[in-house]
Amino acid sequence: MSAAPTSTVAVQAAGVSKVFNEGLANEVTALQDIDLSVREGEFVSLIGPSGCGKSTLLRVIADLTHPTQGTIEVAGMPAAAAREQQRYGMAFQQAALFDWRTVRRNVELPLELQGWSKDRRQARAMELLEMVQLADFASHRPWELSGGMQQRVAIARSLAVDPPLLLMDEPFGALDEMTRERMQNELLRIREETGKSIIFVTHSIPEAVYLSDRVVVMSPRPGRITHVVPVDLGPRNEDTREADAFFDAVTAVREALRGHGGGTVRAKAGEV
Amino acid sequence: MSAAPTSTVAVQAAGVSKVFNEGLANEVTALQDIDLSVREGEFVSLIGPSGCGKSTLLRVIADLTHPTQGTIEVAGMPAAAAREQQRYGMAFQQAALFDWRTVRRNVELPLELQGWSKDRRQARAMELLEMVQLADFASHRPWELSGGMQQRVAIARSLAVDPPLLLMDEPFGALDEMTRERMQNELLRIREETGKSIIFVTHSIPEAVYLSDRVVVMSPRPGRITHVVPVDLGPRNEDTREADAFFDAVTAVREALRGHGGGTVRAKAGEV
Amino acid sequence: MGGRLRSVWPPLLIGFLFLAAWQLLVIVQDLKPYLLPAPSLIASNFFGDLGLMSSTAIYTGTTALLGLAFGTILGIVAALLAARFSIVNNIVTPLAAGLAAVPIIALTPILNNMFNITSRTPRVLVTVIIVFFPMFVNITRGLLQVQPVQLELMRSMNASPRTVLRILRIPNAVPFFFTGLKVAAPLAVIAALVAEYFGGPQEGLGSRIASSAANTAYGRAWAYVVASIILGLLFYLAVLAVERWTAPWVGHRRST
Amino acid sequence: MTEDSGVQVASEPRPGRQGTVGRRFRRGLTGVLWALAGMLLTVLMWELVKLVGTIVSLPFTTSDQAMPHVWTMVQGFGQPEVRGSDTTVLQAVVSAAAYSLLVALGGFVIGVGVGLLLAIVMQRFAFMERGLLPFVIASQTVPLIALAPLITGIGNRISIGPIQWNTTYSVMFIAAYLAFFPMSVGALRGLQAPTATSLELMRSYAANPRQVLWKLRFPASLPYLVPAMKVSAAAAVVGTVVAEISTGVRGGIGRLIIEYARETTSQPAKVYVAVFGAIALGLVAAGLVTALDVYLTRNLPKESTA
Amino acid sequence: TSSDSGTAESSAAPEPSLFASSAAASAMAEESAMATECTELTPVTLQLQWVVQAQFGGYYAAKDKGFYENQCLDVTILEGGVDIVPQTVLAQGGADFAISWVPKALASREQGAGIVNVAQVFQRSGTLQVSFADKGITSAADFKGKKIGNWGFGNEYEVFAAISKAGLDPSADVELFQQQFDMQALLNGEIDAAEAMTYNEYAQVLEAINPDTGALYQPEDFNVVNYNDEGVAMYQDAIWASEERLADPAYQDITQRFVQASLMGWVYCRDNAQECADIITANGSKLGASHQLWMMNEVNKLVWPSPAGVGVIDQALWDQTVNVALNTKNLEGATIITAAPPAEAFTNQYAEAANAALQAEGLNTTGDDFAPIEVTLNEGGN
Ligand SMILES: Nc1ncnc2c1ncn2[C@@H]1O[C@H](COP(=O)(O)OP(=O)(O)OP(=O)(O)O)[C@@H](O)[C@H]1O
Ligand SMILES: Nc1ncnc2c1ncn2[C@@H]1O[C@H](COP(=O)(O)OP(=O)(O)OP(=O)(O)O)[C@@H](O)[C@H]1O
Ligand SMILES: [Mg+2]
Ligand SMILES: [Mg+2]
Repeated sequence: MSAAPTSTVAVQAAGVSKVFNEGLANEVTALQDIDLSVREGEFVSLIGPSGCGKSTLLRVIADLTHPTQGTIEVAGMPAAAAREQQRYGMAFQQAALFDWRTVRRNVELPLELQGWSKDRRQARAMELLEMVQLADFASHRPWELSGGMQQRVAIARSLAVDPPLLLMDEPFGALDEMTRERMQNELLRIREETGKSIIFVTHSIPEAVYLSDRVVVMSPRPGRITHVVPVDLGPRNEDTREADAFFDAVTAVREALRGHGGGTVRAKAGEV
Repeated sequence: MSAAPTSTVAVQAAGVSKVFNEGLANEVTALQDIDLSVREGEFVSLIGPSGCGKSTLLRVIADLTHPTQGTIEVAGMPAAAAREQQRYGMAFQQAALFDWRTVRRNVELPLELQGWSKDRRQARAMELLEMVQLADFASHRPWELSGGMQQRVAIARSLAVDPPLLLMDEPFGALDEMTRERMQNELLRIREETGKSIIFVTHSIPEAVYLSDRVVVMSPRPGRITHVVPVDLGPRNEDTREADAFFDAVTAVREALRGHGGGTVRAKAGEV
Repeated sequence: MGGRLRSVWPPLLIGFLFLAAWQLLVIVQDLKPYLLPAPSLIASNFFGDLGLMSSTAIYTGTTALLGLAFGTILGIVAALLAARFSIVNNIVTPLAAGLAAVPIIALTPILNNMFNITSRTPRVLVTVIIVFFPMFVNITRGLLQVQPVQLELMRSMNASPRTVLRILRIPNAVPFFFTGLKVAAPLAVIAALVAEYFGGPQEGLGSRIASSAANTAYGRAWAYVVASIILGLLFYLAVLAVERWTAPWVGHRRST
Repeated sequence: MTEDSGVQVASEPRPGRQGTVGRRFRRGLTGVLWALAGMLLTVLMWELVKLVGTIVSLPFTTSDQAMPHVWTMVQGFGQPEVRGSDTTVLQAVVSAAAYSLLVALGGFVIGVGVGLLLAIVMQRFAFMERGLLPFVIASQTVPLIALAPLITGIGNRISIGPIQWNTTYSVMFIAAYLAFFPMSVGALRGLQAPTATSLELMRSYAANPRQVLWKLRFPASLPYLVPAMKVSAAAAVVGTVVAEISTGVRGGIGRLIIEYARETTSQPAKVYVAVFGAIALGLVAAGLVTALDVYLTRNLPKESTA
Repeated sequence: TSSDSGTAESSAAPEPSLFASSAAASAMAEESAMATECTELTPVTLQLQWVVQAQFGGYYAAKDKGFYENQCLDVTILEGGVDIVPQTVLAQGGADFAISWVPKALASREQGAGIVNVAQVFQRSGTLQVSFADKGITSAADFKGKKIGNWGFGNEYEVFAAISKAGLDPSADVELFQQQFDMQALLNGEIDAAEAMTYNEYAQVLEAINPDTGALYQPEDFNVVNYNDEGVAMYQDAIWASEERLADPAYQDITQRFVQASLMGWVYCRDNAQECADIITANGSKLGASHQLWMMNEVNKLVWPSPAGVGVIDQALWDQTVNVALNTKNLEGATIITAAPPAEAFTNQYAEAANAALQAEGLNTTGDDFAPIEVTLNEGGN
């Protein structure tokens, strides 16, 4: 809210490691030596096998858990300060809706916390529900919705306020292809209009490529960044998904995921 | 377990409708007039927009909820009887793991209920965890796992016993592409070996096509079956995904989903 | 080690401040022992007769322990039945609520007349009744408040109600059980103690407190009260220890 | 016996959440009917035990002295309170119960408030949990006999403006003293109940502790709050009655119990009559909490509610 | 043994003639009150140790008949409860006067409660040990080997003293049990002898049905041991005032007037037992009518005769009380007090002045001609 140092780096992770259950029998190194820097306005996707630490990385950036080692800066300030100043919005892997609130009031939650007036936040929530095509279900309870519908409510909620950085953890995982494409385009539109930086976790390579300026590929145990695939497709439109550059990028990411180095760039922090 | 009437029809739904909150302001018609018959040994995928009633249909077949109208037969008997005789296994959209059990003991759960000896069920559970690549996490607690890992535990659990029918609700939704393909092949292998019938909900058209003998396309509000796309690709292998027939089927399903009739077959119960 | 130390000092500090304030109040206001005995007086009474303190506490503690054990078992059984058979739930719930509203002071005379007053039985029964309600209410809630999807899972596996109880409901009720037990354990001590006011053997804390108080020997009375507080805390700590040991998953998830 | 709260309910795991007023009323009515059925059952058991007691020897006395016949007790209701007076025992019990209920309600509200407050403080500051909880426990093991003189004694010196402390406030205070404890323990557990993800969600919003409390912890704690409130309500009733006995204040059930207990030797049934008053009081209190429960959890998915 | 029978031996005149006539008495009282020139009533509170019953008949009568008002006092009577300690309430300033048994009040005094006995209303102890006649327990010496009930709560010392005085060891020669505040344990045979007050528990026994006969128990069914006869009786109900405030002449004056009016109430109840019982009932006691009257009559027996004048302490009995309180150990080994109380613990000044004043009004304050009435108990005390 208040004056933050202007910076062209939205997120800067340096030497970040995260170990769970340290010293115990079931110790897990979720992240090891992660260096990542995301420019302002950049769209970066994280992709990698199940359990490679994508969610953990997002949570570290969001200051929801502390790294065992390394430092995180968001918008030029420590992660904690950025969280306190609401410099980001987050969509979780689980919808995490509150059962005791209607769908609309779930979307209103962050607005309520920011002290919006009742009328304004109702209007905003309805607008967002319209966007995720759930206006009809505004007064339903979360547990009356299908899995995909719940996820859309969570997306609407994460977009309710207008933070400069979005952290999204598999937000479209439970959506059908058509809805997914709609949501992707909505997301791109929002980004276009607001210049947000976005870190986006997904398992869909085409989705990562379609959305991102850069795709960060991770490998598991310990979770490390193995490749960074830059994507240069220009403004997205109907034809993007048919473009050769698109398929090339998809192939590059796929190769990277399969562990081959071909066609990918090994990134080092600071270089990118 | 006990003698069931032999039948070549694994699942038979006739005129099934399901209305939630009937008569209230928030009434939702989740299913309307569903006719579906699944042959023994057949692999049928359900695909359709979020909220079109796929999960509800599975739950009706599983006798977890009662249809408002219509009848369900599983293995030639009423759904309730089939459930009581454990003619099916189910993987839910949410992992639904028990926090108080370790990963391994979560997988053991159905075996425990069937009275397997401790040694046997441990061995079986470890075998399944091996298959879903989580043997290392056998003694972890569910909340220590990533989203995808939890889902894999749930898959392992659903495969633990060996029922003739599998009902799977977006089981691979949270998995990365590679793991997903592995799991798909495992599933096909299991089906090959055991001749199971499988009803499979997914949002991935290629996945549906790759796995299924038939793809059932649904449309929402009210949830109806709009198209049934037969898939004839022969035994699946590495090349299947590259085959023309594969792409044709994918296109057919996609078209069907977009609401165009082209290339698809409108199915009526009993005809298929 | 350091962690354990850290968990011990806050109560000690607060306790010390509290006692200091109390002592100061007594000195500054020149409060006479008939009104409020000073901590120092209580302490001298307490340590002056440690043997008697502990033997009386053991007598009452035994009553409380027996009552707690039987009351808990009864609470568990009733809750299991209530969770399984709604008719039991419908009938037992109001009865339990009604019984819980009968004060010890009214209950004990009745039980004393039914059972031989010269035995421990009526006191144990009073404790059982006091313990029963919080256990029953909490466990019942825990047994019933399960996630719908988990219930569906069990149903899909055609689990019998008994199996559902064993596999799902009971583990789900564990945190509720311990919440109930944390309430019931100190209540068991006070119930066993108060039940002694109304007659019967005179070896316990209740009898001693009553007779000391009747003679305005508040220093001595409060020394026994201290013994009863220690007893109550011991019971509570025992519950905590059992919880840590048997249900390690409870409350774990909140650590991030 | 039907087993409808076993798994069968799973068939419709979240039935009719939006109960209309009529439906809710009807459910309340069946609740009352069940309570009556339970009482009837108890009466039958009582008489059965007495009957068995005349045939075989039981480990307790079943004489009319110790266990008066139910009809003797019922007769007791109809008798005039004191010979010649025109109030019957029943009228006396009812009006005393009404009075006690009011005091208990006051104690309950205060106790629940204090219990919640303590739970909130303890949840918020870990060192407070460790620092305060032992004292919360300790407070409950101090017998009233040691406290009552203090409370009334100190109370006598209090006057806030025109309000002069009277013994009724002492009674209410004692009721609250007993009621706050189950609430604080239950609420503490409840406030710690939200899932890790919801807590992280709130954290990601940089929600302040008050917001986390109101928007998340409190609603998420309801499954624990409700049983806690039930126990607290019972404790408030007990506290009221006990405090009435302890301080001898007039008007309530506690006083009736003293009065009637004096006649136990010659009229053993009479004290039961007063005890029934306390039971009725407890039932009303429990009923009120249940109504509150139905209201508070009206929006939650439910299977069936305890 | 003086009070071992339910039907008292005397034959009191049915009409209250001894009292000059209540109207005359009040007239006189009014006169003397006029003399003190009362413009405004002084508010005074009295703390009882239990709820309203005939045990406190004199105070209620004084209030009801206007004796307090005539003394320019507006008395509020505070009832007690199980955990109300009247002398403590008094010492804390919660009441202006309190009724309490002497040994308990002395214990409180030793713990710092500044209180003074200003009128010893009950001249003798009302405590009995009741047993079925067939047990043959007629004196404390017969307790040997028996199950002896006592109430605890500091009410057990007379029992212990009697046992010791009879040469028995309380911890070895008898089996002691705390009994409940009803007599069920006795009637059920769980204990052999139960502690009872003449005016209450003993009556309860006589109001109960004997299952063998189907009629009420009769006095001859029981033996009673009277602790007055055992020589271990301790003074019971007395009026206590605040020691500190007695330094203040105004409070002295109030005390004088209060004691005088209270004692006048007791004189009234002596002569008008039935009316006093009715006054008690009218003040909210729920005891049955026959029980109430029985209690009034028995309490009168404890007050009257008062050879030295009503409310005046007999040094010998005081010393006996102190002696028992000082030397009798309960099971725990505790005594009621650890040192003899100073002489200031009681004063006869107020009682004696009151006696003089009342005698001047023509009242008999010694009750030398007191004769109890005959009360027939009904089932359940009704
Ligand atoms: N609270 C925890 N306690 C212990 N281990 C944990 C915890 N949270 C995560 N882990 C471990 O950290 C690793 C990374 O988990 P994370 O959730 O970041 O994976 P992910 O990349 O998001 O996977 P997915 O795609 O399946 O969601 C996993 O091995 C997981 O078991
Ligand atoms: N318990 C319920 N109460 C009320 N409505 C419900 C309930 N369960 C499902 N519905 C409604 O039924 C419709 C179908 O839901 P269902 O879960 O079957 O969808 P789905 O096809 O599985 O969607 P998704 O792909 O998002 O999981 C939805 O509109 C949903 O809101
Ligand atoms: Mg993840
Ligand atoms: Mg679904």
